[in-house]
Amino acid sequence: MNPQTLQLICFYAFAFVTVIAALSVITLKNTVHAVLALVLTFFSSACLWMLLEAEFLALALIVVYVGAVMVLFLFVVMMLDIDQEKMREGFVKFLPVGLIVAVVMLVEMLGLIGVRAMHAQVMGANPAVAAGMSNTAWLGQALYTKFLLPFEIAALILTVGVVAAVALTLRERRDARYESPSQQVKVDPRDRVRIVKMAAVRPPAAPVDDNTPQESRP
Amino acid sequence: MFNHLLSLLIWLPVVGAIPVLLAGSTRPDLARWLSLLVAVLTFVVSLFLLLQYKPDTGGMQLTESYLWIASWGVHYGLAVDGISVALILMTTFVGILVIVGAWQVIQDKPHQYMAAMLMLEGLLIGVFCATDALLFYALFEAILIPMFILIGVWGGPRRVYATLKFFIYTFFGSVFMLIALLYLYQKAHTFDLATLAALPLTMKEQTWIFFAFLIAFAIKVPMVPVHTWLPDAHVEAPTGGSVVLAAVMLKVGTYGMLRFILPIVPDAGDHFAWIIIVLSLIAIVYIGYVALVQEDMKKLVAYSSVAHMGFVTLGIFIGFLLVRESGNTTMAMLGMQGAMVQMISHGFVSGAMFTCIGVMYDRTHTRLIKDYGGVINVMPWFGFFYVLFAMANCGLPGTSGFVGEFMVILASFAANPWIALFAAFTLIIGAGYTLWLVKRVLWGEVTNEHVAHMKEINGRETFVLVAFAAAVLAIGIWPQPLVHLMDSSVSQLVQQLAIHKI
Amino acid sequence: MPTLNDILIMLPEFYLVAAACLLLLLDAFVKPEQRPQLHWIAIAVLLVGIYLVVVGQPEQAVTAFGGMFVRDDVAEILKVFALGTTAMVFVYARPYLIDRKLLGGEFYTLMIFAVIGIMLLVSAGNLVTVYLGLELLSLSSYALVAINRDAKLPPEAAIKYFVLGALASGMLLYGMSMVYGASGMGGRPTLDLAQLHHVMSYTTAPTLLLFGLIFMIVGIGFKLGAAPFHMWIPDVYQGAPTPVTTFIASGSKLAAFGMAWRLLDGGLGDLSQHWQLMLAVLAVISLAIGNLVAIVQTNLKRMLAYSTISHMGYLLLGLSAAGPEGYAAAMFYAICYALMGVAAFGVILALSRAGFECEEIADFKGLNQKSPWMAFLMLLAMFSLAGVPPLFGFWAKVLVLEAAIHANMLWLAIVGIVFAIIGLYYYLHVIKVMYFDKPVDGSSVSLQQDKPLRIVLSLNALSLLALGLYWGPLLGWCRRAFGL
Amino acid sequence: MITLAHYIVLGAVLFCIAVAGLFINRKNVIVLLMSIELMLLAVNMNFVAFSRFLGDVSGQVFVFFILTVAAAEAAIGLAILVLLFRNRSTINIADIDSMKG
Amino acid sequence: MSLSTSILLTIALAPLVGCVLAGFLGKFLGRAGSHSVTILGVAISCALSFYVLYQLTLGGAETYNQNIYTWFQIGPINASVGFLVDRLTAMMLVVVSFVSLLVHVYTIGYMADDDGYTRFFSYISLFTFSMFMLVMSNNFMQLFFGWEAVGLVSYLLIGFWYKRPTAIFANLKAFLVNRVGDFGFLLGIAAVLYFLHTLDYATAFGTAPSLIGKTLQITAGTHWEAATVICICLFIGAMGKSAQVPLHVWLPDSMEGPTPISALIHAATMVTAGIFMVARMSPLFELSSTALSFVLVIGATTALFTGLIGIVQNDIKRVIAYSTLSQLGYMTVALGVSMYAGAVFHLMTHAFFKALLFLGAGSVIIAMHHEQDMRYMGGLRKYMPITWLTMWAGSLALVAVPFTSGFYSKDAIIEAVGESHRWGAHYAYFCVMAGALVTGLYTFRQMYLTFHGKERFTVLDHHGHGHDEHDAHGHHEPGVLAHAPKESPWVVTLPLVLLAIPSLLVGFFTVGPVLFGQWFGSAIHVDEANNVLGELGQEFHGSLAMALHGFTQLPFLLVLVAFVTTTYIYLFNPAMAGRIKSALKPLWTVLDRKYWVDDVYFALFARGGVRLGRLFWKAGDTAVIDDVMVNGSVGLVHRIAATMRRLQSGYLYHYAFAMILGLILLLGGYWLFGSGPVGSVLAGQ
Repeated sequence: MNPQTLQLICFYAFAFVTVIAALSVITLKNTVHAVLALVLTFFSSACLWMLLEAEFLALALIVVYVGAVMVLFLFVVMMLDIDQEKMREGFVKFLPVGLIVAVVMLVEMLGLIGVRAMHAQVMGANPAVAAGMSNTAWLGQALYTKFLLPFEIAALILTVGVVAAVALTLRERRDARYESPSQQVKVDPRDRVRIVKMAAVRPPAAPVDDNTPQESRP
Repeated sequence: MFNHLLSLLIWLPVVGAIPVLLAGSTRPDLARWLSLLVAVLTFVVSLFLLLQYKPDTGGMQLTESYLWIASWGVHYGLAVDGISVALILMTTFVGILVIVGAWQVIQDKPHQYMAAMLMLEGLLIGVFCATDALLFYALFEAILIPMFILIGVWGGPRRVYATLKFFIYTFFGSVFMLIALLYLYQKAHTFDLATLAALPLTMKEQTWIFFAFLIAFAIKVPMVPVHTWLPDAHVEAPTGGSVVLAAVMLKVGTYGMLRFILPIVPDAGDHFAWIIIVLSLIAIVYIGYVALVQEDMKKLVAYSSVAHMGFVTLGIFIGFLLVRESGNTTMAMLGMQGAMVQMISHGFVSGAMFTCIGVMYDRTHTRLIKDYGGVINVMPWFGFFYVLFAMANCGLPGTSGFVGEFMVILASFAANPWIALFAAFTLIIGAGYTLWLVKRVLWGEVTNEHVAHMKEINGRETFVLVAFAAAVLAIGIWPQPLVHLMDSSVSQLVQQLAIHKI
Repeated sequence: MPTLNDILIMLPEFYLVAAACLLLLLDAFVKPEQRPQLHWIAIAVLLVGIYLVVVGQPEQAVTAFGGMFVRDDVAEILKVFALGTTAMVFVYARPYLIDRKLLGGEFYTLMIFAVIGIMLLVSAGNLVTVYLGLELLSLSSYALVAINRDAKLPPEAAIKYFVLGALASGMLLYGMSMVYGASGMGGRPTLDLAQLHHVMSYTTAPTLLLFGLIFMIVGIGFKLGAAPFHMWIPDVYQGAPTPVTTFIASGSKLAAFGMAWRLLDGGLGDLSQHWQLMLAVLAVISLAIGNLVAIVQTNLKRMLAYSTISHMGYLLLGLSAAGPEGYAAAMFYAICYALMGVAAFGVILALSRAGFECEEIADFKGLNQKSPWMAFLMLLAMFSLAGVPPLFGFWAKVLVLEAAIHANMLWLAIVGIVFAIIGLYYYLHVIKVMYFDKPVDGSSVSLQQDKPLRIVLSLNALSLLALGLYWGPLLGWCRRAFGL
Repeated sequence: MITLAHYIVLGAVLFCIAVAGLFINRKNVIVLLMSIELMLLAVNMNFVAFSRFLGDVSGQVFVFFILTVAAAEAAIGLAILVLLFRNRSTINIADIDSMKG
Repeated sequence: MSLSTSILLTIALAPLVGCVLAGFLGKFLGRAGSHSVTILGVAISCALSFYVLYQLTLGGAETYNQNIYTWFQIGPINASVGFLVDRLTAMMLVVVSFVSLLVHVYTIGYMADDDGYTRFFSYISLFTFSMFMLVMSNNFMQLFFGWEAVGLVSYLLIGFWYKRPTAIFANLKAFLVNRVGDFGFLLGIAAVLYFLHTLDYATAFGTAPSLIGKTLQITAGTHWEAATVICICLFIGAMGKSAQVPLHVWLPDSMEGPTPISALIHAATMVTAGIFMVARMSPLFELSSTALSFVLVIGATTALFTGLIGIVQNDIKRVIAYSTLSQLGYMTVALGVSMYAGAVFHLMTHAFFKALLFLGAGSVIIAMHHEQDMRYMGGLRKYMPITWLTMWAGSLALVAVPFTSGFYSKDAIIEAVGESHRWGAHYAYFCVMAGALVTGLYTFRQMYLTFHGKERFTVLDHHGHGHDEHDAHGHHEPGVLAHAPKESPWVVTLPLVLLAIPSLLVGFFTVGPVLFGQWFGSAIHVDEANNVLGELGQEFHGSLAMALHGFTQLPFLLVLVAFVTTTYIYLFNPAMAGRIKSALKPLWTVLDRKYWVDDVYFALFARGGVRLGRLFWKAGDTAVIDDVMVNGSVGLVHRIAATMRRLQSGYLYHYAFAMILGLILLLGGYWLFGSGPVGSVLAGQ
């Protein structure tokens, strides 16, 4: 068999799996199953990238996405006790709308992308090989030279991710009591006693523990 | 000092408002005296302006021009001609009177009131001497802010509706003018009015720009059918607000017509002059009838203001008919001059009328005509002034109200007898609504407990009314000084009418 | 390879990164009592940042890291104002944060990270840098919105912001991939904005390019908050803690303008005739939705959110003029809006206290009786937002309108001005409430006695008046940045 | 023979599936997030394909960054989600409408 | 020699000074001070007026025509305040100042108990000043000034008793009806300025012949002679001021004012301003026979038909008021036949005898404690002989019994109308002739009802009932008096006597020169073709002969008929009046309702105006402009906004949809219009 034909068959096979898996992601009832379908999508996509000789990214996709992100997803899904049935209300009702929108988009996109011109674009020689190195080295070289700055920024973004995730989810123990002399000194009688005339349109008061000065954040 | 006389005039009240504002919250009397001082000083400076201005020379004088925004070529350009001088004098004069008039009447936050008045005064003076279109526009819009506050804070029960209507209505009109100005800027790369006046424009352009300008100024004047903000604003405004609104602010609209429509789009102005003439005549007749049936005194006077401003617009625009169709420059000048005198006169007369109504309102807290009757029994001196101003309002010779209307009617006959016929109808309907008001308010037996307890005007009120009366009579008996002051400027305007730009 | 020069060019950014990390460390190690001092340090950090930006500014535009980073006058101006408004946000936020026990390192660090994102975004010379700068800003913002964890609204606002933001980035990236692909058809594929500028001239796949452009416009529109990509704005403005809202309304908008300009003019300038009209359409929709829906709002923050949408419409008016005049006007507008937004939210911050957000319009009833000065500052902000002369906002509007007329889009200018009239109504409503209404008895509008807040806020609001009276230099600066 | 069109069309299809996912999954935030991940996959597909077919490394580098950022993004997104769940005891979008109008 | 400016200024300003002093300082001056100062002012004017008249008639002074100051000057158009004093003016000055002086004096008695005493003096002095400005004017502007100023004072004086609803109704009516006239007048002035390019009399009259051939296109295709337009417009002004049909309705109502001003303003002077004005404008009127015919017909109608109403009136002042209307009609008729001198002559004689009648009536009213209804009078002759006698003198002059002043002026008019060939002269001749009969009827009826016959009042002479309460109110029972009527004090009777003399005699001495002797000289211009007076003059052989001739003429016979009829009815057979009334019920109703003119006007203009105003206000301003346009668009915006806010549903997926829809629309839109014509237009390319 012509290796090109084999490639094509492989492409179609993986593409089929990818699309089916992607469709499953959005249609499966159970969120856990949907996450697993997404994992499948990523796997088959990684295979498609292999076909393109983008080995590093294919692996990274599996390692980073499947290994880290999807696990995180699964973790969250399982941690949060979600009522699956309620989540799917209106699914059938909105299926036609979703289909129509998706089809319209697809038609518009395909109409504008200019598929014909791309058919002419066949795969040339592997540029990494042409440069005399592996795909990973090829990528790495670009990453540490030309894309050094973005690389550093990416690091910064990861830092932000960490800081943000910590800031948002780290819970101090509410049941522990601390005393803060500075807070006690700063007590304003107006904070303690507030004469409130209940007007009809007052906004709901914020949670009480926000205002009590005895408690303090560590 | 004389090099920056105009700047001084503008900034003195505006900056003077700051100490008033600072003085006031705890020492209201200090605020009052300070604001009076500022107002009087401004008036004195405006008298210097009168001395400095040379009416025989004509043209724009006392020019100040500084590059304001270099990258846009916007100038801080000020200059005055006779018309501006007259309007500025009127503004500063009325400025004193509203401050005196509000002395005891405004008890709630008087410092803010006085400061707003002074700001308003300064901005109005600025409008009357700006020679840069963008500066004019900015000031033209900025006067809305203090007025908005004045009506909204110290106004009557429906003040919110009235002041929002006033603000949005007038703002609505002026934005189109802004578009037109920006368009002109594209062509001329400057906002200098003199340059814009010399800018050649096609008829199509002129038409669009004309209507943009017209909407802006017609709302400000106000002309029928965009006048309905005025009665509401007047009814709800505090007395001082009404006085300034009627006396000075409305003039901004007609002044704008002189400075923008006539020089910049003369051909469109000529072509569409009939629209304005017809609207002016509708203002005179239709509004006269509407005024007749008003139940609220202020509303009545407000409507009569609309009718009287109709004479101003009429006087200006018959000029086109006269100059371009019959070449009758003399009559055009008469009409234009009449419009100018009417502007000044209406300032005093309507200001005085509103003051009178304010005097009554302060005593009884009602403005409904039916709540009055026989006021003259308890307030004879007040009655004297009221009748005097009423007579001026219906254009009795010897009062200022007559002069402008007389000139405009005479001139409009030359344009077309029918115009004169409808314009002269004001003699009847104007007298009708004014004197019917007088009849129901002043004359008759005292039938109302409130009226019976009304006290005669005090010294402060007398001062204000005497000042107004002096102005009204002075112009009525001897208008020539005023006419002379504006003469060369008017003839220049009339010459501009004849210029074809296409 | 990067040289010292590259680092010097990026000195302000590097400095800020270092400072942010330092703050993070300090936060972890200082005693709780000393935490409030971080506030002043953070402000000092930003002010030094401004100093570095201005001082190191080269005469000509320079690039660093192989074109990844551009340091030109546009970036300088945007950075100065982004840093400046953020510093103002810090000043205004202090009492608010203290009242709600949010004063801590996370807030400042995340804010500074967001500012770094802004700085990278407005200096980006490459699609990758654009994307990463954007994400740095966005991710920090998502976290900041949710930072008041225990309140009811912030998590909701954050999730909405996050999902929509992620969607928008997805679309932006999709567009970028198309543009990248198009640049490779008929030439060497590139992500560099300067090279992309001329792609139109040689690409064999122009429709692909345009296709990418449309997706990128969605991303830009989202960041600006232009309708119909505006839906996050009201909810986020309302739900986020007010200091964060203030930041989103000020610095973030400057960044959005910078990004739009970098991508549209820098990257796809040759396509201007195509995106011009799209932006105009977005502008019209934004003006309509922003101004109309703002009228019926009762929550001031939400009202200001819709007002933002409309202001972005005006900004797009300038951008869609697609010329240096228009860009200068749009940047002027962005700066103006940032200052106005900071002032307006600053007043809300000045009036809010523990347990009282002071964000309902009704909370401002009779403010003139209680605090005339605050009412006056708010009045300046409102009139400026409404575009009433002689305040700053008016001139900004004039400039964008002029730009639209200059670009032969008179109709757009007329639409803009018509909606300005409608918009007037809700700003006046706020003034009406403050000045004309009687205060509600017992309502807890009481002033923050925080001196720095009062001083800076006063200067901020008065600057709207001062700049309204003399805006020439600022305009000149903006115009010079675009080579005028 | 595989052409660029294959990959780009696949990308477009994935993108549209993502969009459809947004439309039909109106309740579950997690599925929405996954739809967005699909969208990013479509983008990545495009970049990788362009990079390979046009012989340029930067596309693949971009994908690398997208993957990195997506990880950080997922972390923050899920953190917010957890926060929301703690706050409201639900992640049903239909229940999250305190702010509207 | 010429007249001195300072004298003329003094004439004009002396009353003004009096007015200001009495008006503003009345409190300090007190009553005596106020009336002294005003009387002094008018007396000075009066004396100087006589001096001026003397100078112009016998002293050989030339016509004075000078501007005092420039009122305004715009290009070549000049409006000045200035004086033109010729014999016409001088005569008016004398009449005005003389009557005014007497009225001032009379007022001391008449208003003795009124609260507004000083105010009243201030007003009448102001009136005198205004009237002087009117008659001395040398240009149209100032004429109009005086014209309106007298209207103002008339307004103030009719409403002098401002508590009376009828008074304040009447003054408003008077002012408005006058304004209708002024409306025309102002248009006339505008036309003068338009055609003659000046407001100055001398220049205008000098260039008046240039009007010939000029036309004005009123509507497409209709061209009006310029002179006709000018003159009719001006005459409309005269119709208002001189109360000609159909603008006569205000004059009877003006009797609500105090009687002295009825005498001064609404009989002797102000109402004759219209006549004076037309006489002054004779050079213009002579150019248009159309206009003169118009004048003639209007005047004749007024003369007859208003007189008829007088017959059925019961109010003593109203009878005289209708008589005034009728006499004004006579004057207008005279104008209509180009007999300006005759009109002015009648104006003068009428001023004397009508003032006399009014003042006499006032005297009666004082005596009757402000009862004005003649049905409650009768037999007053014996209580107030001076009043009775002088009233008879006035009445004889009114009905034009030969040798009285009224005879000379009126008879000449009747004759002249007979001679005239102007279109409408026949009708006018009939009217003035019938008018003579009518005059007799109402005059004698009035005299008999008032002074003769049975006393129809009752005197309640109980003490302790203050006199004051009856003053100026008339609230008491009709015909019931607190005290018996008695003759008025000397300040009242003296003016009566002083007026009776000229009423009887002045005609005899002046008819020759004034009517036939070209006494007015250039002040009045009559075209040769129209000169009826010249034709009459040829038959004039002195006053004596004219009077003797008069006894044989039809007018006198008609007066006799009237005398006999009324004498019979009112002295010998009082019941007959009632019988005649019921016999002629329809006619009586017509007259009693004054031809329904008032009712029609009220319904049409007053109520109609208010209705129209309300319609405009409610339908136009409120409904269409405010509700639909202004608030409607605001409401629309609100509704749209309220609808649009629902798009912001709060649901995340809707937000996402919006973004995707936006994307789809941009894609689709680009696909459809991207580079098509729509796009390029919008993008300004």
